Amino acid sequence: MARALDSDLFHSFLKSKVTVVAATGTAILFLLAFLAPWIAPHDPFDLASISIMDARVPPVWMEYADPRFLLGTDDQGRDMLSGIFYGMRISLIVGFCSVVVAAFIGISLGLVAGYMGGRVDAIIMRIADVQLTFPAILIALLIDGVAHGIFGAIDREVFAFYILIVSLALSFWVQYARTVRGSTMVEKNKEYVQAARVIGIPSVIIMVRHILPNVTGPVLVIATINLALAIVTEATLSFLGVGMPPTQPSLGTLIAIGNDFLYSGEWWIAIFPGLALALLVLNVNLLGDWLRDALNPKLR
Amino acid sequence: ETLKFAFQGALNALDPYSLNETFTLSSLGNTYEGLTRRGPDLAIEPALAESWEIVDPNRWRFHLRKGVKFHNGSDFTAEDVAFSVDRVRSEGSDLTTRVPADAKVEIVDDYTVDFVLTGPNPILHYEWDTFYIMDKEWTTENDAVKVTSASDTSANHAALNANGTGPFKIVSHEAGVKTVYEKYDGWWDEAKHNIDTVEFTPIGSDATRVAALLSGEMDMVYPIPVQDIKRINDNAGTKALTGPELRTIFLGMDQMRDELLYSDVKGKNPLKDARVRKAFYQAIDIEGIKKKVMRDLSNPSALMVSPLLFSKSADFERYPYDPEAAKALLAEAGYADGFSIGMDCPNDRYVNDEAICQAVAAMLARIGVKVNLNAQPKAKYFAKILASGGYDTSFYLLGWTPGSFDSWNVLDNLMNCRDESGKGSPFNNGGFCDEKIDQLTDEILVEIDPEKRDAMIAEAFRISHENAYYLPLHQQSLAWGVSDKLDLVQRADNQFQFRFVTKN
Amino acid sequence: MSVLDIKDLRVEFPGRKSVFVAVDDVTLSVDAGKVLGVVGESGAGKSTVGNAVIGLLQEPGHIAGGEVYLHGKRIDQLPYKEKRRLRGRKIGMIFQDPLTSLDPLQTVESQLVETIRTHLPLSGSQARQRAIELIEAVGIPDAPERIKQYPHQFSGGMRQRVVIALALCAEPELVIADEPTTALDVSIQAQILELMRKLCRERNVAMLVITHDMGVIADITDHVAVMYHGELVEYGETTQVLGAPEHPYTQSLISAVPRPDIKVERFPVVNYIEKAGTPQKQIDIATHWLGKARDYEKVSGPLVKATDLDMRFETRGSIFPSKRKYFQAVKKVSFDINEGETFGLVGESGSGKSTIARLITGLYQPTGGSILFGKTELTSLKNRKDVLAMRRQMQMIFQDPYSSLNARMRVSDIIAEPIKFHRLASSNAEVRQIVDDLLDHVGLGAAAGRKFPHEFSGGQRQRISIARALATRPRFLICDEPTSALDVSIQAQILNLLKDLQEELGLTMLFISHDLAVIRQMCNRIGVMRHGELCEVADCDQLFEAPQHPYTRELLNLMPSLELLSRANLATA
Amino acid sequence: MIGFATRRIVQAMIVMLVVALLAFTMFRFVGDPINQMVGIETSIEEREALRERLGLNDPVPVQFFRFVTKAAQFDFGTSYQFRQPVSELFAKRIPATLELSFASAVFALVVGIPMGIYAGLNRESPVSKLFLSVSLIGISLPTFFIGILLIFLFSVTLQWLPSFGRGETVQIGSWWTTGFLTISGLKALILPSITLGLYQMTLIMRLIRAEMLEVIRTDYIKFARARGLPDRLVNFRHALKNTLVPVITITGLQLGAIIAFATITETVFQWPGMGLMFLQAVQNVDIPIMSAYLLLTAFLFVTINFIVDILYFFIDPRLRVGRP
Ligand SMILES: Nc1ncnc2c1ncn2[C@@H]1O[C@H](COP(=O)(O)OP(=O)(O)OP(=O)(O)O)[C@@H](O)[C@H]1O
Ligand SMILES: Nc1ncnc2c1ncn2[C@@H]1O[C@H](COP(=O)(O)OP(=O)(O)OP(=O)(O)O)[C@@H](O)[C@H]1O
Ligand SMILES: [Mg+2]
Ligand SMILES: [Mg+2]
Repeated sequence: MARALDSDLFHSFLKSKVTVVAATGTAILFLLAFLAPWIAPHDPFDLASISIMDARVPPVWMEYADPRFLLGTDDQGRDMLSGIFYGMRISLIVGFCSVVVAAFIGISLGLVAGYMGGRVDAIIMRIADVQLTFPAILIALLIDGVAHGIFGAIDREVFAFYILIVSLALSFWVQYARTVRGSTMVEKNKEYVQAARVIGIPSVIIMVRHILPNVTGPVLVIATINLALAIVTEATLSFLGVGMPPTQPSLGTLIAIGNDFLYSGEWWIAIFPGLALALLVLNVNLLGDWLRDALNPKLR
Repeated sequence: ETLKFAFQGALNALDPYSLNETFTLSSLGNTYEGLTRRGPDLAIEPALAESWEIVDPNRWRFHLRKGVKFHNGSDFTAEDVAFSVDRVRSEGSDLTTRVPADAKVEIVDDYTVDFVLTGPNPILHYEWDTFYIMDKEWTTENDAVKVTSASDTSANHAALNANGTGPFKIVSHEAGVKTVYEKYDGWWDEAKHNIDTVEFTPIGSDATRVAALLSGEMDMVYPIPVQDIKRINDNAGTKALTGPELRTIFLGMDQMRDELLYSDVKGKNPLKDARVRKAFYQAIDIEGIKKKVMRDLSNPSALMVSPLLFSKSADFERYPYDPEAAKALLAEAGYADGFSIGMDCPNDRYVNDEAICQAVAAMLARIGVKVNLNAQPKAKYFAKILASGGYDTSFYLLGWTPGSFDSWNVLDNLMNCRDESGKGSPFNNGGFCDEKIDQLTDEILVEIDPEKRDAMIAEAFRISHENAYYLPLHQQSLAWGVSDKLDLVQRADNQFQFRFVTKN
Repeated sequence: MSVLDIKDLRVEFPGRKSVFVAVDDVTLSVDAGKVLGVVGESGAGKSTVGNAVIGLLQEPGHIAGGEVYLHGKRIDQLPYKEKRRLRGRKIGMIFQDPLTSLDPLQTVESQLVETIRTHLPLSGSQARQRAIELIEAVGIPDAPERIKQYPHQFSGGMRQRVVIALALCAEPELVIADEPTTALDVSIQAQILELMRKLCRERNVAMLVITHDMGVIADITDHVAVMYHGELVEYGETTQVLGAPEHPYTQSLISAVPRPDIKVERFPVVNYIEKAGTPQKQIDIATHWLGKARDYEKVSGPLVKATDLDMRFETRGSIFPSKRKYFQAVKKVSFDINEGETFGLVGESGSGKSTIARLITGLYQPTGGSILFGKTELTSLKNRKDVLAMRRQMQMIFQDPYSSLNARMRVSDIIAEPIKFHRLASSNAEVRQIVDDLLDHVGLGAAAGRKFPHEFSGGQRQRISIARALATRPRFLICDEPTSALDVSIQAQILNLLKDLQEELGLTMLFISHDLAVIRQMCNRIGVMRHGELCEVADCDQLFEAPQHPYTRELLNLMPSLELLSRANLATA
Repeated sequence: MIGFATRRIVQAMIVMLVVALLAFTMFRFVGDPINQMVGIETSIEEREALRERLGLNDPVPVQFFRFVTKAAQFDFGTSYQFRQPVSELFAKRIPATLELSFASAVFALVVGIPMGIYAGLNRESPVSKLFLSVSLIGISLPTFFIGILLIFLFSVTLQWLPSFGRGETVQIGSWWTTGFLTISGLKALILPSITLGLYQMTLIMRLIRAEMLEVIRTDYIKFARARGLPDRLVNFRHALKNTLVPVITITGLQLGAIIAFATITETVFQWPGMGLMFLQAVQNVDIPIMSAYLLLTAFLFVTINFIVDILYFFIDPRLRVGRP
């Protein structure tokens, strides 16, 4: 720990004020999201606790406000503040899960492609090409459509989450695969890999034990940026109607709902979740930016 | 003058018999005309038929208007009427019910046509304002006699072009992008409008549609979200027109299956129990929905038909909103702890449809019923809950406007028994079956005395109300956004007719 | 008056915790037509001096004191614009790596022309004419044609010539060459040095040559400055400094240079370096783990016998066999290595030395020929158990100490890996004991095991590599240029260690190098390679004294003359 | 060059075939197309006849072959919604989408590249930090939200720019319509292309900055400075050009993404392009349009990638064709 505090990375971190602010911001937002069930004043997922008569109450500093609802309520009478906490939680969980799945697929395929080379590499990279022709939105729409086609009516509340994760993961893995493949091709020619081969260690172990830890730097950077991207993409998908269901709103769903109330003067329904999303994405991105520069030895 | 307007959906087919859907029929009503038409107050007026008489109970005689010319210049005659009747009843038409299948058409002379029925039918011509007459020659010449139906893989001439007798002709049409109309100078009626060109653009996004009106790019847009009405009224140069619509929004429940498709209750169907249905009814705070979701632009309804269409509406009253009573009813029925149920809901069909469903879900949650809401775009929604989808639903929200503006249509379509494939009342998705209502429906059809007829209708509605076969919610309001430059008529059937428009 | 005068130069790199003084109190001068050499260990501040003169110190480095004069005019305080005008026009700079010093996306011509036109008032065609002349002057044939090509179409040596041409194109009065030949082969190095010498003479430029190669110093410099830890420890005429070094660092540095002429038992170690590595703990091999289980089957003939080895690489793949292109890296090579001896392989870069090492270790499959290890034919081993058994008997030490250790593993894990993998120890405690012993044995101390590789210097890392190679208790050790990335002083330590180990453990070694002097010190028998072929195999002394093959003779001639050094050595030895 | 080009074309064709397989699978398995086509009343016999007529009873490989051969001739069947040949529908919509994508790509490049260069060269300057932070807005908010905010600001409040559609278009040749030639067409392009291009602009700017930071630390840049070349020459001639190589790859990929993201922008601005049609098709389960859209975007993407690879030949003499 002491060593970590004394490291160059940590000092470059402290030197960049923007990053410190971003990290603090991220930490606070993450905490708010994950502690939502304990700190949110209301439970927006508990339908029995919300009342339509509380709908569209403005934030407390405006006329006709209700002191129970600090940031007002949405069109169903859900507390905006609690909705944002819970929504952020869902957005983050979707983001995290999709990034983890994407990273897992991408890293495995990238390692194999880079290490094996030749035909295996060509096949994996062509699959990646096919994948690249389908951005996340298309994939989500297609998966949603296919799921409907195959399972008939599906239960949105249950499946939306998985559909989102699969489609986001499917559209993100290529980046990891390409990056890892590139670094693997460099690493595999390094002498430590040859040393391991001379010892007689099998390829799989070499890939996992020796190469993998040496190619994770860039992966970390992609992951932070993808986390932000996943959250925004999920928001877009909500707008298209294939995001989280309105009964379990993510930040994106909240914005998509609030969208309808932008002109009618109930701006808080869209603007507060929008601000929360922007803050979250901005902070995570700023951290990712800094990490990208800090981990790049060429820039030191 | 040029009129620019936007609607939320697209005008896909130009064949007047392809699709029985309000907007399509409304759009084509500016180009085509029927034997009758409806005025600003929906009263039936003569159109291509100058007058008609019931020669004997089974024979109706229509005297056609003389000197009417189609847009392509050919004359309108009895031949065209007979041809249109055949065509509208042919395979592929979506409007086959406009003329009873067993009715015969007899051409008396060039300008007189007789309809021979197999039994009396006092409402034969009620829907004929949207049964448009086509030109026999034009249709035959262009090889478009066959109606372009849903199963056709290519569209014929009539689906891509239009040739009617109406006040406007279509000069260009790109489905989903833009349709341009031009004034028809040879129209038989005196033009009260001052419009030369009409440009229609579909704009799917509510916000964009409203923005287009606010920024002055559009003269008229509809529908507008209820929440934006205030803004449109506050904005200089635009106003919102609202008015009662004939459509009734209601909730339906599966009362046919022995076990619900989407519920945690196994082995039995709780919705077959009238107490459960009534509990649902009383759990719904309709005033709350009216105030908060509909922003007072709705009329809570105890009936499955608009009070404007039925004289005895005032006799019916909703069961009061009473969650405690609802809980008691549930407990009585053996569901003291509630249960869960899947609910289907469209999200782009009716005014605030999804928000209503959400509100209902929250209200039912208060009496212990957990609703899993599945809100989808209308195409997917209808494909699921209607006959074509095998009535794949347990609990759903639907809206109904009787096309004939008469209660019989409601009984016939929504309240009679049906079998699994939909024979009977095809839109009775819940599939409840009450012999008494079926019997009344048959009697009402042939009853000519209005007093007796209304009494029988009231009886049928009373049975439905008492058993809570449906949970009627409200009649929604029309909401159009209109530029101050425009003077127009907002008809309760939500049809937008250019002939009522003046622009200055 | 000298061309360049440096007075009391001090360069600082402000760090996070303290200010790092890279150069302190350095005073130098260079005259026209003369060459000043700057030597010293890696990190002594040599490059920093050069960068300070031309004003290209990397941020946050800055000149913290002292003055720099060019022709008596102070230049270190000039504003940015004027300093920039000096670059190229008055001071030319040549960097170490010709492969990365040229913009890969511009033709040689355009890089030359833009530089010429920046400094000299010439028209486009005049500049082009001058560019061609310059390219001819540095000895590249077909200049008008070649100049239109891109850097990647030139060989390394030619690229370094282009770099020199670029540095000279505006006729600077001072040329700073920062390790101009380190990345090059001996033969090309000789040509480049000859070229620089000629330039100096003919154009009367002053030259500052930075290097750590004593051979280069002895070859071309008139004066030499020796730097140690940012300070100038000795400065004077080359003959005098090399012949009679005064400062102990200079003395030990010179003594560590391997001599091609006489074979010594051990290299004199640079004892001036304070942290020269803790002295090895002597262990009794007979009782120790390393010595145990060395009961390899005795072989009658040679331990390794390579016959007609062939290796070709596919350089262009195609689905049509006729369209494929191959490169023959090793052609019909045969040699034997006897148990207990050290066999050396020399030859220029790319001659196939490493390829042979990899063929023997099984990293590559040969396209032809056979390798016998004892009685086992290596090329046809299929059974995984046999393969592993072979792997255990053979280990390799790699050239680059920086990339041969996995940066993400602790040193103890790196060394333990082969032990665990081959199940050479029965318990974790035993593994730990063995690792500690090995670390002690290579002179690092058991405490080093808890650290990560980046916490070690190049020489220390090479020791870790050696410990790892020993961990399987091998019988045959392949050393592929184990010291070419290291300083002479550290090289001496490593070579000593290898010699000791061989004596103690009776290892058989294949020692690969392009440095003839090192080969001479290490090997019993030597093979000389060129273009994938083995030209000559001979006993060490015989090869140096009476080379048979013309290529061997050429190689021996190319070695920078170390006469001056030899004398010095004799003095200290 | 020719060998390289043919190899790329073969690979592109394989990619297209795989996409075609996906599109075809969707065709076959996402709901029964017959159900989408016929009404409630259609009898079982009629359905069966239609099945036979459409060839849905043939073996799957035969159907796939037919699908591919037809697709290769730009025959994607008939839209369920519009009952018109999908290819005709697309022909009308493609110009709108391509013009929008082009405009936003130009916006992204013209704004992104100079800002990226500036931020790369002046790493510590407050202006470049401002660029970086402000541009993050482009990726912090979902596209649709930005679009609606822009409409709110520029159409509703200021009434400067139109909120929907392409404005007036001019017909060029038999099927291309362009909005570039009329004032209203150009005005209509502004908001959608900013909305669509903002994300790519941010990305390109950050990419150029990162590459620039690396390139200016390379030896050849150091050597160029040591030769006394003026900064302008060093930065633009040497540094920028070397920066471009990786940037072109990503930009090429991004162009593909632009076309996909156009669906959302087109919805928000009611832009009559193929993205809008695609989304409507998704809502109406109009599978012929969906699969044609897939194939078309894949085709555009593959073409762009091919062009990018060819561009390398002109930018990088070393023919760095191996992907990173
Ligand atoms: N940019 C920098 N920041 C911090 N310290 C630096 C920087 N550049 C060089 N140094 C330090 O200054 C010292 C001198 O470096 P310099 O490059 O001059 O050594 P050198 O003698 O040229 O070594 P070599 O033979 O390895 O090239 C080294 O200890 C190095 O770590
Ligand atoms: N995997 C490979 N594919 C293609 N060519 C190769 C491969 N490995 C080596 N070569 C080529 O084979 C030749 C011999 O290489 P090798 O590494 O054995 O040379 P070397 O004598 O060790 O040189 P150096 O002193 O530079 O290490 C070189 O020209 C090299 O380019
Ligand atoms: Mg140096
Ligand atoms: Mg080698």
